[in-house]
Amino acid sequence: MYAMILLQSTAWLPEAASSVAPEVDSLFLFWALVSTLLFIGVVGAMTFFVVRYRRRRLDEMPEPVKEKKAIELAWIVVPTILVLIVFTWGFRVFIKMYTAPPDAYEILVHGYQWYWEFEYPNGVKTTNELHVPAGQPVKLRMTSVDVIHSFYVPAFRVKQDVLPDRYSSLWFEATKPGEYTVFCAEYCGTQHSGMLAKVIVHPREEFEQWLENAGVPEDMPLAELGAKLYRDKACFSCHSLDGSRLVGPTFKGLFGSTRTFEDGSTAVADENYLREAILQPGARVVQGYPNVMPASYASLSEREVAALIEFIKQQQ
Amino acid sequence: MATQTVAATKMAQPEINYLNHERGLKSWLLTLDHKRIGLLYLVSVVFFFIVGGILALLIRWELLQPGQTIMSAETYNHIFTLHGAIMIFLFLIPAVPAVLGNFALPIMIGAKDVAFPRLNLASWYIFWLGALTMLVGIVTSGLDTGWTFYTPYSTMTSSGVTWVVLGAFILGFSSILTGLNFIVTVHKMRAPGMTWSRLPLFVWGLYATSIVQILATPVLGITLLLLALERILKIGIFDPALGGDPVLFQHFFWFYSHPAVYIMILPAFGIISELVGTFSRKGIFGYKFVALSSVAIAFLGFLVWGHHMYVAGQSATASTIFSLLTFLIGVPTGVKVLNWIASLYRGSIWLRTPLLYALAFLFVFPIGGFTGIALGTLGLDVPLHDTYFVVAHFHYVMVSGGLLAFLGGLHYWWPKMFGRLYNEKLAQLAALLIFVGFNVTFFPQFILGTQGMPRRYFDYVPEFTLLHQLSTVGSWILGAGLLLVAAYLLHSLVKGQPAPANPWGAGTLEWTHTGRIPSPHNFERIPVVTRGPYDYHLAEEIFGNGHQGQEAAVTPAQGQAPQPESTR
Amino acid sequence: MAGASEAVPGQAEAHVHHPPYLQHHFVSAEQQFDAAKLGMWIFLATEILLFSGMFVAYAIYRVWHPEVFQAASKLLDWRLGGLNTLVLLASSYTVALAVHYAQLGDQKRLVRNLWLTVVLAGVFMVVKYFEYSEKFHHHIFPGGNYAYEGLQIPYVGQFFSIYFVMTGIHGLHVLVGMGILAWIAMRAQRGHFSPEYYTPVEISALYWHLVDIIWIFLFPLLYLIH
Amino acid sequence: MAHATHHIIPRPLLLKVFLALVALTIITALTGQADLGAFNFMHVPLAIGIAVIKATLVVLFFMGLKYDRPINALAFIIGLLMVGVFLTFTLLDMLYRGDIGNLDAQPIRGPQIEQVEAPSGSP
Repeated sequence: MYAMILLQSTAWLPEAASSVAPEVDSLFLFWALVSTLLFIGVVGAMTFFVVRYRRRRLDEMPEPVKEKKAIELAWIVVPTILVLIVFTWGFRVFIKMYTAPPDAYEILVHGYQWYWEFEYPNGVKTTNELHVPAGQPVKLRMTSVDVIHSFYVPAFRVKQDVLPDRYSSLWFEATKPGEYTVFCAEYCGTQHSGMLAKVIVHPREEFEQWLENAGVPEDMPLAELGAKLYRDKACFSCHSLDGSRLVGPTFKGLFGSTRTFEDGSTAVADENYLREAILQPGARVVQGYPNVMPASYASLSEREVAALIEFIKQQQ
Repeated sequence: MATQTVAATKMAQPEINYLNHERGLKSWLLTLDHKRIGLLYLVSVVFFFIVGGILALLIRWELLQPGQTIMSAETYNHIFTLHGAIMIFLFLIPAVPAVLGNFALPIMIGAKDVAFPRLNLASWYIFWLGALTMLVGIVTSGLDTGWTFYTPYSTMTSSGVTWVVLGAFILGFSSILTGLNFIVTVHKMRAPGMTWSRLPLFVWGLYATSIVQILATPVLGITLLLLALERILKIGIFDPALGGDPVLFQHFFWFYSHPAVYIMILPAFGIISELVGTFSRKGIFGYKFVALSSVAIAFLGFLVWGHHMYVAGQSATASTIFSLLTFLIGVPTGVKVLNWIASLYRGSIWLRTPLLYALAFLFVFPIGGFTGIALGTLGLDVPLHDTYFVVAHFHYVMVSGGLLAFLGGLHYWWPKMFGRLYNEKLAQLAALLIFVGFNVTFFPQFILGTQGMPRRYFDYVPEFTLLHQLSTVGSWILGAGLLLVAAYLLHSLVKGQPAPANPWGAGTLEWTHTGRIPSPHNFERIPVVTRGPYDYHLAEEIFGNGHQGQEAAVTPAQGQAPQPESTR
Repeated sequence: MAGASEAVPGQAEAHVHHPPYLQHHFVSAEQQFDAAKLGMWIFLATEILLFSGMFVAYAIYRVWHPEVFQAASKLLDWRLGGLNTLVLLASSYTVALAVHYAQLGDQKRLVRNLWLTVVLAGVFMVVKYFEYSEKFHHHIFPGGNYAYEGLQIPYVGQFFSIYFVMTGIHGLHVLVGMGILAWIAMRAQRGHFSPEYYTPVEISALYWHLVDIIWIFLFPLLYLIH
Repeated sequence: MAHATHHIIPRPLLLKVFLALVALTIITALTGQADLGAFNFMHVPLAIGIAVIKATLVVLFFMGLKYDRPINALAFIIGLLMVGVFLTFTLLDMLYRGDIGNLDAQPIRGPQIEQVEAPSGSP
C-alpha cells in the first residue's frame, strides 16, 4: 500500500502550476525511474549473492574470480552515457528556467527579515502577497535589505537567492489561477520558517482590476492604517495581540505598562518609548527577549509610525 | 606455522600488550602509541557523537508537530546549527581516520608506528583545544548561523560566531596533522614486500582521504580566519554592506566543505572493501580500480564545489562546468559499488555484524548517490536545493559513510582493539534497528523535499505533518539501536569473551601477525609481505595444512558462545 | 603471508648501533630523514593553500576594480618593499648556506649563518613595523575602518584589507620562523647536529624559503601595480 | 646514505643563485615603476613572470628540489595545482557573473564609506 503511494508521482511532486514545471517533472520522473531500476538491480544482486553464496562450511575456499575487462568497461561506459543524458537534459531545463522572455511583466521584490515586499510598476506595494496574472511571463527583480533570502515557489519549481545590495532575477509563467505558497529557502535567522508568502494568480482581467484598486487611500484613519501595517509589515510574526509570547513581547496591554530592560533600567511604555522601540529596536531591549528585531523599520514614514503607535494603544 | 610462534610465546607468560604494558592516566595522556591515540580519539568522538545525537533527537522532537512543540524558534536555530557543526567538525571528519585509521593503518602496512608519533598525539590535543574554543563561543552566546556560516548573516548575528570559527580553525590543524602523518607513513614506513598493489584497500582509502585533508583544510582555515576578521576588523571581503561579495564567501567555504564530504566518505569506502573482502573470503573485484578510484575521487572532489551554488547567483558558465564535473565524479563512485557487489559473487559469505553494516551501507549509499545525481543536475537542483531532499541526501551519504561504515569498522576491529568479543546476537539486532530506524527517519524527508519543505525550518505547513511524524518515530528507533550498541559494547569491555587473534579469518597484517591484542610496538619482528591482502588462497598460515581458519574456534555453531583461542 | 615472519635483514644490527637521534619506529636514519622531509614538503603545500585564499581574494578584487588597486598601491612605498625583498632573499641565502655547512659538519659557520638569518628576519620585521605605523598614522586601516583623507574611492578599503591580511599573516610566519631558527641555532651551538643528522636544520630551512617565496609574490602584487 | 637526498649544493652555485635573485628584484622594481608606453599592458605578466622565475630558483637550488626525491616535488606541485584550481573556478563565476541574468554583476550601492573631500597629493 505504502509502495503504491510512493509510485504515484503526485505523492512526490507538488502541484505543477507554471509553464516550466512539466519539463522539470518529466526530467524528475526519468531520473526517478532509471535510478529505481538501477537500485533494484544493485540491491537485488547483493541479496541474491548473499543468500546463494552464504558460507556453508567453515573451511570453504572460494576460487578467485577472474576479472573480466569487458564487464569493467561496460559499467564504466553505461553509467557515463546515462549521466550525460541527465546532464544535457538538466542543462536545457536550467537555461529555460532562467531566461526570461523580453515581454515579461516586471515586479520588484524586497526581502526583509522576515517578510517579503512586492512593488508593482504603478507603485503599489504589497506585503507577503504577490499578485500575478495567469498566462503571462512575470519577471521578479529581487534584492534583500539585510541578509540572504531565497525566493522559492514549489508549485512553480523556481528558486533564486536574494542578496543584499545586488539584484537577482527570476521569472515564471503561472498557468493556473489559484494560491501558491512562497517559502524563504535560505536560512535567514530566528523567524526564517515564518517568512512565508503567497502567490495569488489571477485571471488576466481580474489582475488588472486588482492592481487598480490596490493603492492605500490617503485618508485612511490612523488606527486602521496601523492594523494594516501590523499585517503588511509582518509585525504579527513576532508580536501577538492576544498576550501570547512570540519572539518579541505581545502588544496586548503594552501601552502604559512598565518595561524592564536588559541593563535593569525601567521605563513606562509611552508614545516616545514606542517610537524608539520601532525605529531603533536595539537601543533598549526588554529583559528576557532576544535583540533580533530588524532595523529596517526605520524606513517607515512619520504617519506610518504614528499609525502603528495608535494601533498598539488600542490593544488593551 | 608462522603466526603461532607469536601466539604461542604469548600463552606461556602473562601477555604484554599495548593496553597493559603501562598503566595509569599519565601513560595514556602522554602516549605516543598510535593504537592508544586511536582509542583516545575513540572516546572523544563518541562523546561528541552522543552530544550531536541528543541534539538530533531534540530537532526531531520539535518537528513532531507544526508550531512550537518543545522549544522556541531561536533555540531551534541554535540546536540545528550545533548538531551540524558538532557532527561534522567533531565527529564525521575525525571519526574514521583518527580512530580506526590511527589504530589500524600502521599495523596494516607493517610499521611499528606512524611516521610522526608526537605530531599524532599533538593532533589529539589540538582537537580538544579546538573543541573547547568552540565551546566557549557556544556557551557564552550560542551559534545560530547554520554550520555553513553564510555571510552576511554570520557577520551580523550576535551569537558566538567568532569563537566557533576560531575553534574550527584550530580543529583544522588537527585534521591536517593526521593527514600529513598518514601520507608520510604510507610512503615511507611500509614493511618489506608491502608494495602499493598489496596495500589493503582501507589504507588506500585513508591515503586518498589524507590528500583531501592536506589540500582542502588550509583553505577552510583562511576562510574562517577571514570571516573572523570580517567580524572583528570589518575587512569588507565578504560583507556586502562594506562592498564585499557574499557569493565569494560561498566559493571559499565550499572549496573546503565539498571535498570535506570526501574526507568523510573515502575512508568509509576503505572499510567497506575490508569487510566485503574478509567476510566473503575473496579478493575485491577490480582491486586496482577500487584503489585508484579513491585517489581519483579525492582530486575530482576539488572540482565540483560550485554545485552547491546553482541558485546562489553563480554564473551559469560556472554552474554548467561544475555540473558536468559532478557527473564525472559520480561514475567512479558508482563503479566502486558495482565492484563490491561483484566481489560477493561466488564468494563464501559469512553474515557477521561487520558485514551486516557493509550490506546496510551498500543499500543506503546508492540511494544517497542517486539522489546526488538529481541534485547535481542543473534543472532538477533548482526546486530541490535547500529543501529536505538535500537534508535526506546528505544524511544518506554521511550516515552511510560516517556512521554505518564507522560502526562496521568498529565491530570489525573491536576484538583486536580490546581482545574481547561482543554479543553477536544483540549486535545483529542493533544493526537491524539502526538500518530500519535510519531509513524510516530519512526516507520520508526525500518526499518532504520534493514537496517543497525547505530545510532549517522550525515550523511547517500542516500538509507535511504525517511525514515529519514518521521521521521523528524513525529517529527514536535509530536512537534505540545506538543505545543497544553502546550497551553491549560496554558489556564486552568488561565481561566479553576473550577473542582469538584472528576471529574473522582475515588476511591483513593486523590479524595475521599480531597477538590477540597487539604488543606495544605491534610486531616482534617486522613482517615480510609475500602476497596481497585478500589472497586467501595463498594464505597458508590461515588456511594451510588442513587448518580451517581461526574462526573455527569462534563459531562451533551459529550463535553459540565462542570459546577462547587456547583450545587450539 | 607464509614464512613472512623472518626478520628483516639488518634489523638486528640496527638495534646494536642505535644512534641516539634515531627514533625506535624507524628502521634506518635514512628512512627517518626521508619521512621528515616529505612531511615538511607536504606541510609547505598546506601553507601554499593557506595563502591561496588571500591570493584568490586579491585576484577577484583586482579584476573587478583594477583602477582602485592602481591608485591604492601608490600609497605603499615600493622602496621599502624592495628593501625588504632583498633582506629576505639574503636571509634565504644565509639559511641555504647554513644547510650547506651542516652537511659539511662546519659547526662554526652553521651557527653563524643561522644567527645571520635570524638577524635579517629581524630587519625585515623592523622595516615592516615602520611601514605599518606610517599607515596607521594616516588612518589607513583595513576595509570599513579605512579613513585616509588623501584617497577616498570605493573599494580602496578592500585593497588595504588584502594588504594587511596578507602581509600580516606573512609577518606572523616570519616571527614563527625567527623563533624556530633561533632554537635551531642554539641546538647547533650545543653540537646537536652532524653530517649524519641535520634534519631539523634542513626542514626549518625549507620553511624559511617558503616564507621568502610568498614574499617574492607579495612584493610585485602589492607594491608594484602600475 | 643515498645521495638523492643528501646532495650538497656547492657554495658558488648558491651565491650565483642569490645574485640572480637580487638582479631580478632590481629589474622587477624598475620595470614596475617605469612607463612602458605601448607595452604598459605587459606590467602584470612581467611582474608575475619574474616572480615565478625567482620562486623557481629558490625552490630548485636553495631548497634543493632539483636534487631531491620526485615525491617531494610532487607534493609541492600538487599544492600549486590546487591553487590554480581554486583561482580558475572562482574566476569562472566572477568573470561571467550575470551571464544568464540570474544575478547582476554590479552591486546596487557598493561599499558605504563616508565620502570625504579628496585633497590632492599623496602622503
